[in-house]
Amino acid sequence: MEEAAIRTVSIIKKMFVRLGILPFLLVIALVLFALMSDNFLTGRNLMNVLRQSVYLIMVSMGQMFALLTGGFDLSVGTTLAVSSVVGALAMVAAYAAMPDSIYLAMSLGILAGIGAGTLIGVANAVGVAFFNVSPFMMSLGMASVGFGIALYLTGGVPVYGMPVEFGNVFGFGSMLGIPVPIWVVAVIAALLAVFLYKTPYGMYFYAVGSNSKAAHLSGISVRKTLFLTYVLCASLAATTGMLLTARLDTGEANIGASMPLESIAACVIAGVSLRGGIGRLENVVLGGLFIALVQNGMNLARIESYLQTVVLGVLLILAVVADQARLRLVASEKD
Amino acid sequence: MEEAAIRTVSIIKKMFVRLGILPFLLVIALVLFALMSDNFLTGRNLMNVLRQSVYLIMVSMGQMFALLTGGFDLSVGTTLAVSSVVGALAMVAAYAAMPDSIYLAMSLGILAGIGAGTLIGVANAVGVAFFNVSPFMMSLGMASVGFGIALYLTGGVPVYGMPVEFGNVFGFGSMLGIPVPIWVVAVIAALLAVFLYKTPYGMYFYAVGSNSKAAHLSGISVRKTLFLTYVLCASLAATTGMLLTARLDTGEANIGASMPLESIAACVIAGVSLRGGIGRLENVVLGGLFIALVQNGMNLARIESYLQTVVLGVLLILAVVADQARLRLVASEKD
Amino acid sequence: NAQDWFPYSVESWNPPFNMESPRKSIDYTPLERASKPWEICVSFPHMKDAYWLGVNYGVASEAERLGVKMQLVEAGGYTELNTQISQIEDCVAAGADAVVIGAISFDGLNNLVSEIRGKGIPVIDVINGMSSSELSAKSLVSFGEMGGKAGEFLAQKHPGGEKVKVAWFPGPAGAGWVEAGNTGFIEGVQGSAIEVVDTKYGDTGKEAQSALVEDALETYPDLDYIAGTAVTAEAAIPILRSRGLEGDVKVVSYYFTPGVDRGIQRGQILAAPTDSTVIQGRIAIDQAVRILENKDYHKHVGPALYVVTTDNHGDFDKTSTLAPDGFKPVFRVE
Amino acid sequence: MTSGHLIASRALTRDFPGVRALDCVDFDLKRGEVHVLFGENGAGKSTLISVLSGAITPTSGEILMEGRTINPASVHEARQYGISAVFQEFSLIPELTVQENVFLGEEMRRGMFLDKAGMKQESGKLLEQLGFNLDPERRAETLTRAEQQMVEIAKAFRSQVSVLILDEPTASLTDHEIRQLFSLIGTLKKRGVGIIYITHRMAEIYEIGDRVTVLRDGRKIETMEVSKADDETLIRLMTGREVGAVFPDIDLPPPGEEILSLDRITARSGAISGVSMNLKKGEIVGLAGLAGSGKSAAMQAAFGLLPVSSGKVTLKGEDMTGRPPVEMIRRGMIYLPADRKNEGLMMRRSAGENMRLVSLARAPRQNGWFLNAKTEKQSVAALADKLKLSPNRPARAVDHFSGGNQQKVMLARSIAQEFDLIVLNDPTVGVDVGTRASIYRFIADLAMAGTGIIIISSDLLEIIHLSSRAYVFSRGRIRAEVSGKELNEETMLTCFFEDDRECA
Ligand SMILES: Nc1ncnc2c1ncn2[C@@H]1O[C@H](COP(=O)(O)OP(=O)(O)OP(=O)(O)O)[C@@H](O)[C@H]1O
Ligand SMILES: Nc1ncnc2c1ncn2[C@@H]1O[C@H](COP(=O)(O)OP(=O)(O)OP(=O)(O)O)[C@@H](O)[C@H]1O
Ligand SMILES: [Mg+2]
Ligand SMILES: [Mg+2]
Repeated sequence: MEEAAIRTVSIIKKMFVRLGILPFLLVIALVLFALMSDNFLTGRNLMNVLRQSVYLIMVSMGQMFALLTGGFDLSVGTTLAVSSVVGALAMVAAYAAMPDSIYLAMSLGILAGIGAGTLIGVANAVGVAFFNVSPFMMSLGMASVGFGIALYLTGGVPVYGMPVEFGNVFGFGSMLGIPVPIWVVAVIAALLAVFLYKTPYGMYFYAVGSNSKAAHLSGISVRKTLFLTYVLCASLAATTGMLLTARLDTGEANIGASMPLESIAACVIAGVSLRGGIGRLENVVLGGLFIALVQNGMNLARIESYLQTVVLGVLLILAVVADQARLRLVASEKD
Repeated sequence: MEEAAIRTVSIIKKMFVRLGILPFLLVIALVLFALMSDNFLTGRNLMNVLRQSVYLIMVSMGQMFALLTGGFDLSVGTTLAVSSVVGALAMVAAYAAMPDSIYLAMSLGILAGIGAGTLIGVANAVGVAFFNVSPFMMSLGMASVGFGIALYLTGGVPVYGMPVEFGNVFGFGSMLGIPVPIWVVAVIAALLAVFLYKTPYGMYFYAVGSNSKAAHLSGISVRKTLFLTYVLCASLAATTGMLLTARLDTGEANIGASMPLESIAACVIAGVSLRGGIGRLENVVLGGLFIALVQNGMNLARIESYLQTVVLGVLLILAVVADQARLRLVASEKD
Repeated sequence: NAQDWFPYSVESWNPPFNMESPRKSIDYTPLERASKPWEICVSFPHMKDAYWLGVNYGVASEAERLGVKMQLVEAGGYTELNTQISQIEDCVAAGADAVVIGAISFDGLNNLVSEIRGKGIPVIDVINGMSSSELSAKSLVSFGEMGGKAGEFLAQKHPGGEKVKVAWFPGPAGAGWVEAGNTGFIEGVQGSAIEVVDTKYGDTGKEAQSALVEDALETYPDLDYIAGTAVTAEAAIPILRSRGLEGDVKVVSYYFTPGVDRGIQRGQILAAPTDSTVIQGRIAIDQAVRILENKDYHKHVGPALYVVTTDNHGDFDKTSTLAPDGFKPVFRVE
Repeated sequence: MTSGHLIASRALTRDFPGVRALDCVDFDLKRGEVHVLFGENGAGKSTLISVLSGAITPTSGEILMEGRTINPASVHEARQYGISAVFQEFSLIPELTVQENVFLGEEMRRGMFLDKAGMKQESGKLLEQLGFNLDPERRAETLTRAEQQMVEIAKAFRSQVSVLILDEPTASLTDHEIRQLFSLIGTLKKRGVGIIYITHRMAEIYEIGDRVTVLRDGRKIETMEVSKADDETLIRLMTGREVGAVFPDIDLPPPGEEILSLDRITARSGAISGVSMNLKKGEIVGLAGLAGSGKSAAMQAAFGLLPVSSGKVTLKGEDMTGRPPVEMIRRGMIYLPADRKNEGLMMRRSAGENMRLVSLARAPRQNGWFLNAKTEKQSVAALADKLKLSPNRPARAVDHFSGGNQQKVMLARSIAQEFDLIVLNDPTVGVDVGTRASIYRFIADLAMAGTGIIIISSDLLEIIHLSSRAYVFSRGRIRAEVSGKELNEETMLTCFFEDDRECA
């Protein structure tokens, strides 16, 4: 009996070391919220959580690249807004011009939106890679610029008039019983994982973030890597913008304001280092999921709003404290 | 003639190298706005700008310490709000209890406010210095916790009922023709400058931020230094919170939301490195002043709100680009 | 007594959901009591100012009076549309029988509304307005009319003659209610002596509005009016006092909060229209219960707007608009 | 004329802001030769090879490869020409494993994807060939300086090269690893590879060099056949003056009372176990051993840097087990780490600030509170003079000094204030002969004045010549204590290896 217990503890410890704190936190959260609310642990609600988390997960994956290279992208929120506004405007215009070719209009709109959002990334990339501007400042500046543009384009009024099919497919559609946004994030996450872990380029992000001089001396183009980083991050945010637009059925300049900090938080509790060079994609996905799950669970458990703010803050801190403990364990395991 | 021109250029270049980009930007901004608005370059308005900039400058000085040690404080905004709310509540209570001793009630309120704000700093400090939590996460978490508390205390309703003397003295009062808030920031800045440059402890912040291992090996207590950093930063933000409360005449939970990013921006355009170890107090003061000046100037020049957002973003980026150029010059001058 | 707030004089639009429709005044009388403790979910953009605290007071006390359960969620700000949607989804998942929404976006929640309606759950639009045609009922007045009322108030004071300069502070750029208020205000002052010399958007944090007001005073030394959000009006008071401009520059708000109330009482603020926030909240809950119980209900009602000024302040019943002093937010009514 | 040369530079010039690091240098390398670059710290050696290997671009001048002008714009491009370099400044990514680091920037692929299995196999083979005992799966951040050096070397050997550049590859290696490296260099030579080799250890020049080029102040002074060179000539060419013997005569008075003793110290990490040793006033004690043998760990444990699981540390009669560095420093012990970049220096701050770092808290104050700017400046200037900092500009960021001068800046810490016990971990890594002589002189003076000194070194000669007593470490234990006549290379080397052979 006792031996079995010891073995279990040691297995748990090993899993803790290998998988990180997040799977445990997720399980704890699941159990707790299931106890607190009958409606939490239903298939419907779990699907609901998954779908809600898609947007944060997408943006966080992009943010992870910025963090890996030792930077930040504070403009992800604006990128979301710009792509939403531009995408919607373009789609509305295309749809009006050719009301019959709905799918063409949709494709044009999506392209325009993702393109516009990605342009912000290109601006960031140029600033960071070529003018050596600190990513913090560059992306903060671009966030301001982009927001101004989005407001200017719309006058603050939501853009409506997109074909309903857009919302029906990308916002509310589902395939094999699983909502389309989840498919999208799953496919993108898989592609990114292959890119990051199975091709040589993936390692370059780690190398640049960890020691850019060394990366340079090892024959890696630091500039190209940084450039790619910010373009990639923005294009992910822009794609999220379009998914969100489909969900909202309108182009909105006022979305995404909390994304920069929330996506960084999702990365950090997933163990991504703000000093660059450390972080794993699968953990970031779990990080985004965790934040969404906790928010959903607290709503279902009817925890009052002010308290939710406090609880979320405390949880973020505790997650990091626990991860510190894990790192110490990791160190002791290795020796 | 030509020689004089060359000499002027060389003097300007020297000043650029020594003083940084900010004085030049300030002068350019002054000239531009003076051309764009008749009301800008009046003594009254300049005093106005100076007074408006006090709050950002105070917070930025604290933020600088966090950045110097290689950290962040994202909770400065919340600290402002908490100190404002708690300070106002305490002052109102004290005033109601003893309507005759106005100054005692004021002092109690101020102490309570600064104390409450500083407590957030203590929490940050414990997390960062003792539990090794990344400052980003720690202060982001505390920002959420503190905001929840401030809202809980007030329900978002401003706290009314402080003695008018409080506003009259600390919000609108002046001494020798100079507003009290300016005096306060001047005295605090002077004290901080002495602390940072004239005592051995100042160097500790730079050392911890530059290379904490080296600092540790050199007999500097990294923990103590980090602890002091976050407490100092929060107490400055809390003091700002009380000054602002005096100015607004009410305790508000909804102030300071833009402070974290704005204060970091003020530091970064002042040349403070986000990697720690580099930055000068006097430049940070100018950085805060510059941001306030630009905002004021654009308002007076009647630049449209949307455009202001864009201009501010572009300016921040340009300031950093220009500073990069300066750094290159600095290197050549020093060698 | 707040318990018997009714009958209350409101306007009703018919056909509903169109602000252009002809409206008629009616006396609104709510149900005595609900037949069973329905679970009603209420979603707000945020719960961080006194305006929404008033609505909160309305929905909470009406839920209590009717004997239904209420769950309140708030998204944390006008930039959090996505959060609001998630919260409402969560609310429905948690078993709400009806949903009352103070919307962040005019159009952005339409999909959600039809999804919820598809499940047979009634959706009531409160305060802010949504464009969905599938709403069950609306309890609101348009913010455009609020801005309009404020504008008309000024226009009436200065119908002609020498130009009167007004600096206008509608609130944060891009928010739906701000843009609506802006449009209404501009229309309201049309054709009068009022000249809107500047429109300055800005966050409704008091420090942000303070700086905007100060800069406006520097830009326009001969300013006559400051008009804008309640926060602007509150922020302007100490500034004007310190500059000795009290009375020279007058202040008008385009909605009502406790601070505005104090200001009007003390003569520091000239006027503000009230939309009877508390009543809007109460009616929304009553509408929800009526729909759930298959009783007759008015599809589209809103309290009549009127302007509270220093002159009529004495007659003004605060309980229709403001939460009582010391009221703490109520997120749950059992 | 150039056709006989593998790679050559013509009038190569490189300016750094305010410094001309290379001044019209003509240099050439033949096939199958080892060409040694020799010169003082800051002479421009690293700059020359950085330009040749594409890490930086020259201000003017050209680079020829087999007579053809090439101007590599990046390390990547240079590698296309078969030029590969081990830089003085390590270029390892701490978060990546040894094997990933070895192939970084030149990964093996299968189609679009990484060939992880292939790389694992190759890196294992490569390390074995080089005789480096390293686990390819270890993360680079856990490596000691010496181990990092090994990975760097492995990196340079990973692909077929025609020009191999080694910038002080042996600076922290011990004899054992150096032998392996040299035999590998021999093999490459036979294959016709040209090798540029930078070192400050003169013995190595004669051992593997064919020709030697001496640089001074960015200018080429002379290129000569190694067979015609000797210490005296080389040093004269290098410094432009006569320098006496490198190692000073040390005549220490009999040791005084005990300053430090370790009693059966075992580190929690297991890096050392049961280490007992001591040091008396006015003694110089050497710690020798292979890389990873625990010689550094012992002193780190004593200084409070490594958690100790058992044993006792006594400093000047006081039990100081597990006390943090702050307290050790306050009681008169200072430890100067080997890894100056990661553990020693604030790279972006000025040299002056770095020199004064340890003594800040004890600096003379005005009114008991404030630093005295004037005396601070004077003492920094005095330190810079004493250590012959070059260029003598203490306000310059440490980053911008050459490696040897950075080392001096760190050394300055130990004399910025009086200490009873100074522990120096590889104090002359990358320091030129002239400076080394002055550092040794300076250590000797300190010891004669009664300071206790412990030198941890990978350079056995250093230990033999300076110390009066030495401990030899092996696998985390003290294998021998040697003094007097036994203090010679032969005896000590036998103790380096863990086998049952008899050892002192
Ligand atoms: N990045 C840099 N910025 C400014 N100056 C530099 C830089 N790198 C090198 N220098 C200067 O160039 C000169 C030559 O330096 P280099 O590193 O080539 O010397 P070195 O011969 O390799 O010395 P060492 O033996 O100490 O390694 C020195 O004066 C140094 O200060
Ligand atoms: N930070 C660390 N993490 C993990 N292992 C370490 C660390 N530092 C040292 N070690 C290991 O501890 C053992 C002793 O290291 P130590 O630094 O004392 O060796 P050393 O003899 O000084 O070697 P070197 O000459 O390489 O510095 C080695 O096996 C080394 O790999
Ligand atoms: Mg060198
Ligand atoms: Mg060592």
